[in-house]
Amino acid sequence: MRKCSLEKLDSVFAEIANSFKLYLPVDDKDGKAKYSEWAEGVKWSNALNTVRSPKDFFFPQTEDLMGFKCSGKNIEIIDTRNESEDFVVFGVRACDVKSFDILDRVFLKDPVDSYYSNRRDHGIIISVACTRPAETCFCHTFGIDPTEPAGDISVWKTDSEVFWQSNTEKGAALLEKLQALTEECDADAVNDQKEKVSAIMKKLPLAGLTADKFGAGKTKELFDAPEWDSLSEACLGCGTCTFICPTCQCYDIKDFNTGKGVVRFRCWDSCMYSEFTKMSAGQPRLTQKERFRQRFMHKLVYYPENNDGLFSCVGCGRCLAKCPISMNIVKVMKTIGGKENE
Amino acid sequence: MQRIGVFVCWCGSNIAGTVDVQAVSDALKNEPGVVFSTNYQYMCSQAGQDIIKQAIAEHKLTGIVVCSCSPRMHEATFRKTAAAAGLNPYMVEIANIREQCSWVHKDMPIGTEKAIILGKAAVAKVNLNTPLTPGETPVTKRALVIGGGIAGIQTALDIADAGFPVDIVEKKPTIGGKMAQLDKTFPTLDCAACILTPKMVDVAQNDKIRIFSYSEVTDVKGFVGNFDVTIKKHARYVKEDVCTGCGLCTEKCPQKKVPNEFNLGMDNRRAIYIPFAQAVPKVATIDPNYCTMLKTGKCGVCSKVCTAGAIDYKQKDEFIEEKYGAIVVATGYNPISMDKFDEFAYSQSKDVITSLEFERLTNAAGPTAGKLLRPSDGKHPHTIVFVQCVGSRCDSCAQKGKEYCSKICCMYTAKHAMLTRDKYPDTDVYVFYIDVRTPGKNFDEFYRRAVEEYDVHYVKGMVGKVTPEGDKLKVQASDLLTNKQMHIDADLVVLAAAIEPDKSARPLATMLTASMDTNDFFTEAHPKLRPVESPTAGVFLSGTCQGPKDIPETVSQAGAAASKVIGLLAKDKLTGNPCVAHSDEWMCNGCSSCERVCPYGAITYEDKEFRMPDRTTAIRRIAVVNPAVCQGCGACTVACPSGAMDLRGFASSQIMAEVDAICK
Amino acid sequence: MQINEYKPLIVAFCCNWCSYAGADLAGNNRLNYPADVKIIRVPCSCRVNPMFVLRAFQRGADGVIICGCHPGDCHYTSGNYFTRRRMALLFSMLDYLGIERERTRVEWVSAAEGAKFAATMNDFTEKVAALGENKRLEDLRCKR
Amino acid sequence: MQKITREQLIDKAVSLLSDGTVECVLGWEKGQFDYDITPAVFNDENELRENFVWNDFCGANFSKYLVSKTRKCNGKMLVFLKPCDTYSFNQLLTEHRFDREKVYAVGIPCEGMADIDKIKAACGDGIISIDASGDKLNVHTLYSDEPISVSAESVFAERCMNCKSKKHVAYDELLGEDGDVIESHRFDEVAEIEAMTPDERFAFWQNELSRCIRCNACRDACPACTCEKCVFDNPNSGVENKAAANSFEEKMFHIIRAFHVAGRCTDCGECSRVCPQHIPLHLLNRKFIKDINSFYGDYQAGAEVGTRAPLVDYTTDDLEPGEVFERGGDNA
Repeated sequence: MRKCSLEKLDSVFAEIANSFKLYLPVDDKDGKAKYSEWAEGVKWSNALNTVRSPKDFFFPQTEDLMGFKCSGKNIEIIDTRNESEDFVVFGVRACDVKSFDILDRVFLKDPVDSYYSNRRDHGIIISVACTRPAETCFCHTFGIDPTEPAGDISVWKTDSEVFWQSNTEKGAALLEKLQALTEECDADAVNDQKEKVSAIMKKLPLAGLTADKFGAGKTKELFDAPEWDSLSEACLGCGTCTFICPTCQCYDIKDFNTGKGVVRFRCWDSCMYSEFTKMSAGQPRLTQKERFRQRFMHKLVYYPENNDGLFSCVGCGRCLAKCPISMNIVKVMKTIGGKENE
Repeated sequence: MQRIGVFVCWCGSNIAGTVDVQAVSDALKNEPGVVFSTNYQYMCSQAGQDIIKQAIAEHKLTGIVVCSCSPRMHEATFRKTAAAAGLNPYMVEIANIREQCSWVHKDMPIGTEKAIILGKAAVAKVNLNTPLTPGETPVTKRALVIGGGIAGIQTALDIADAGFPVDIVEKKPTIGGKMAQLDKTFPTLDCAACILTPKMVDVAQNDKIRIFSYSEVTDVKGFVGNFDVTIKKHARYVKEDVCTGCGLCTEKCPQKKVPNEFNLGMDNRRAIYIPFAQAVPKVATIDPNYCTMLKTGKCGVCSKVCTAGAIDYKQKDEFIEEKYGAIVVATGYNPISMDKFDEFAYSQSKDVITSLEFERLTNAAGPTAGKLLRPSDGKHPHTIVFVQCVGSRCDSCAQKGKEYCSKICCMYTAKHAMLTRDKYPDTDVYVFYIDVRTPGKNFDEFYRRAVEEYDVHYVKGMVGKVTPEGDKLKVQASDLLTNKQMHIDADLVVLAAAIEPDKSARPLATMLTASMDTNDFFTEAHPKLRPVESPTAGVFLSGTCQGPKDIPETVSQAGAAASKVIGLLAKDKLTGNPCVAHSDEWMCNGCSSCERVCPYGAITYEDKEFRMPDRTTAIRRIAVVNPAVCQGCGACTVACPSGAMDLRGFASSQIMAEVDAICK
Repeated sequence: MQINEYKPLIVAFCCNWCSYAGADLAGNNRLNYPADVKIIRVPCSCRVNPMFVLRAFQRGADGVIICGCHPGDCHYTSGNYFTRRRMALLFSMLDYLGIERERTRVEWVSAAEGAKFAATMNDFTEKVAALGENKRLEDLRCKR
Repeated sequence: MQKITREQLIDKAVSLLSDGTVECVLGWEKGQFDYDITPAVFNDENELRENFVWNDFCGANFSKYLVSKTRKCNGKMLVFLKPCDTYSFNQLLTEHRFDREKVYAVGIPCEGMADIDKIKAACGDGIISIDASGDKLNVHTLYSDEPISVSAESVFAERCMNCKSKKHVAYDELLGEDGDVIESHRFDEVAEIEAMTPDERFAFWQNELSRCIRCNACRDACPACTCEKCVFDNPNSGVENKAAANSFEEKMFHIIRAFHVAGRCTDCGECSRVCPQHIPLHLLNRKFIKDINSFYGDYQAGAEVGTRAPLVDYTTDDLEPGEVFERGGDNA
């Protein structure tokens, strides 16, 4: 483990930015954190987390897949792919780091999504341990420890110092570059903070939330649960939850006719939308209840079924804060999962 | 995917002179959907149309783009061509590469480039065209003629002659209009009453014709073949079917001081009156503004003297609703007000009169029994000055008068001058003119007789000022040919006032949704090829409501309008315009936005049961367009928030495809 | 591309009854106006959906002009009155978003005003050309 | 703090349920915390007593739910309407979007609703509970031993800071006292933007709209957006898209959406409330409202049922599109 003083952090950023594009959470004019590129004078946000998740770095909201150039009646296919540049994402919380594992299992599984893997290969994740979890946090439900974030490099920030721990070769190589600005230290230095935060975690309102009732093999049991009706009753069918979610990975592929050719692009899609997975025979899920159920069954049952029991929720709490009608996965888990979850 | 044929017209050198037609047809060959592309000298010619027909058959074309003149010119032609070859006529689109390209761009490469783009837009549109079939509606076999002047009379007689019932609505108590007020008619000098009144009698006696006199149209709904018209019959306080027209009441009525509008206020009539001896219907009318009985409840003389018992002081306005298949507008004209022409002293001297007043002065049935006497003192005038173009051909900047030529003034002034000289050879007659316009059969000969045989002094120039002085009118004028100022002491000055459409025309146009020009003359569907039809289907134009005309022109136009009406009424069914709005019931919210912008009331709502996407059943309010009423403006398509409303022939997708093609 | 070679792309929506006929009259009278103007015929100016205006800008138009009958002379009685309100509000909104005012216009051109049509197009094209390319409402995918 | 109490509302609902006036109740359901309140349909007294809630976080406008919910309900549905909600209610009735006969509307006074994000900004994360007393909110958090007290007004939602009316324009029954239409300063912000240069305006909106993630929350929460099929979901509309590919599409979505509700928007503020990206969407709608007021005379959508919206109306002497700039300010 290495450390540097908090004052030196900007110099570290500058050093990283010398070799890579560096992104980190920055407050906008309304005080909301979002990932922005670092430049001289840009300040790292104090917010617990960004409004949007960092999944954009690897799985952007829209991305061109290929192009077709039309002249007369001839069509020429254009490969629009470029090799990504190396980049560093700093300040990723433990929950969001975990979300990359979940996305990887979808996009890196055969057949590999070359667009995603290209970015993933070139991205270096520097995570940051949480110090002040919010009431909406429930990462522990999915076995995530916010004091031990994964990533290529893990960072702990105290009032005066910043501690750096590399977890991967990529991380080690980057940390190597920061030799001059950091000094070696004992890994125990952050234990105090870890203990403190662990204690807070136990006091969180959602501390007792478990996913025990969910997971692989629960489809039959949960699919026809009567509670889906009332849970989905007020759902507006907007895509807020899916678009701010770090693990939602559904997309649609569409063609855009530019007049001179066609751009084939993909964009995020939301299972909450009425047009989601619409086929020539129509939509498979006709009601908002079915669409609503799909989202939570996917996160809590179908995904684990296909991925060794891993849930595709990381408990970041974004949907708890942002749903226009305050319906969210926690309410679903508590309602479907029974009273003992409260 | 369509199989589109592109046909580029040279229009002789009109297009080919500035557009490389070969390059255009070559370029469009590569557009999506195009399977055939060619060019030819005159696409609209029989040979050109044959090329199209042949290509349709040979290449199994499903759509056609003709790059030619404006669709306003030949769209109908090419649609017929397509139909003749078995293609739906609405699969034809025109790229206007003449008016909008070759005629306005002089540079060949630029013109060619633009022509290709316009062609691409048309191809893009045709790709989205769908065959359209016009709907059919029945025709009510009855016509309405609004206005009972010579135009209306002639139209009504001709329609009735073909066997169709006709109603005439006339706002005055009698039909006859302006012509009934005239003395003689140019250039033959036969008496207006002698030729008009027999026609009026014919109207009265024709059992196919009903006359609603003293009436006006207050509401028009519906559409061609199916108009619903409300006619307001003003209370005349005389039972029309009882009055014998004996005229006793009009002699006994104690209220004698009512200005007689028939004589333009130059004498008086009674409060109960028959406008003139040959009035049709010959029925008395009580003027409620002057009748003592109606105003105070005391009098009742007319009722006492009427042996037929026709007087009914309690009569109310009556509203009649009738269905018509066609409507003819024959609302006529009026001389303009002389208020803005004070330089001629019209308001200051009784001896400055308008030409129509002059007609009454010389008319045997007029206020002076046909003797030409000055209105001020009843003396015979010895020097008469006629001023032409008063209010006609005015500079638009002058803010008074009309820009147009009133057309009839030159001839009637010549007539007045000639008749005056003929009857009273001792009078000096001067005519001041800007130009003398005499295009018409025997017109110029007539004018020359006035000058040559009757020694009328024609002076090219305008009268600057008329000043009443003693019993003379000092006329100050300039003679442009000699470039001299003239001063004439006149006894009478006659102003050839410009004519303008009747004031009732504008509100009527709104009711009929018929368009008007800025002078309030009704617009014809085509200035040359459809001069008696209004752009609004089923509405026809007769007489001076469409523009200044003399009597023979009016009568011929009246006949033409009648023949158009007969052509319409002879049909049992009408095929409509298929380019109408339609609403997708699945997308419709039933919000009423479309209904609120529809000028034709074509949209109604119904509640319909739907099997909703979420498997529930719901009753939803949805808009329904009546395709026979819809005229296809498209206002509703934009008002509709959900995009449920679209317009056939001009669908949103088609217009956007054109935009895309133009911008690519 | 040199600046003096810059040719704006103008989309003109013309109502069938007045303005399209006005454009025809301009043609009949051989009144020149820039070839940059491309006309789309609509039955009435009230057929023009604000969406079409945005679409034109998206696809690369530098200016959009809507021509209709003079208020009061609409072939369909009232269509252009609705156009007038819709476009007044739309243009005001585009202005509010910082889009140049000169890129949009509504002009009433009667069937008799061929000269006005040509003059309007000359003037509009000139004003749009002075602004240069439409950058603020462009869709880069559709760039020429 | 709200003047009317949760218990009063529950009692009213229970009495209307028990006398058969209504079949069900559209109300607010409590969540995990004090602020995450969900609209819900309550069918009996037990559900109401257990889960119904009424506090400073009951912002959701129920009017829109009536379109879909009344289709499913056979009898009458009780709906609680705050003053601003009643305008949406009327506007939907004007557009025939639900059957008035199927609704029993109870007007309830509103003292203004709190914006949880403002509270979080003031008090920090880790909010465990919030209780109201008088015009204060006491916020208990994980990270401070003492509750933090903030004035309710300081954390009002934007629309409540600029509340336009405390008067109910529609109801079958009113609980508590009715208020008045308020002279608000809601157009001040619009005027500020109008006063910017075009470059500044462009930059302002570019920055705001670039944050849009096209979650459609603004549309889906909007009581004026009740189309059976939204043009943005309709592949045949020509503007359908699921995500903005570039700044044009970001703008297009918001321009068209604002235009579609122009003259129909009651300025209820739901769009801005629900935007996860804090885009001040109300400033687009208010621009149209401000323009309509100044061009065509004051018009408040939803003030009455059956009025003609300004965009489906006209006068022969309306101002010309070219004249809007002469009126709107001098920043060319």
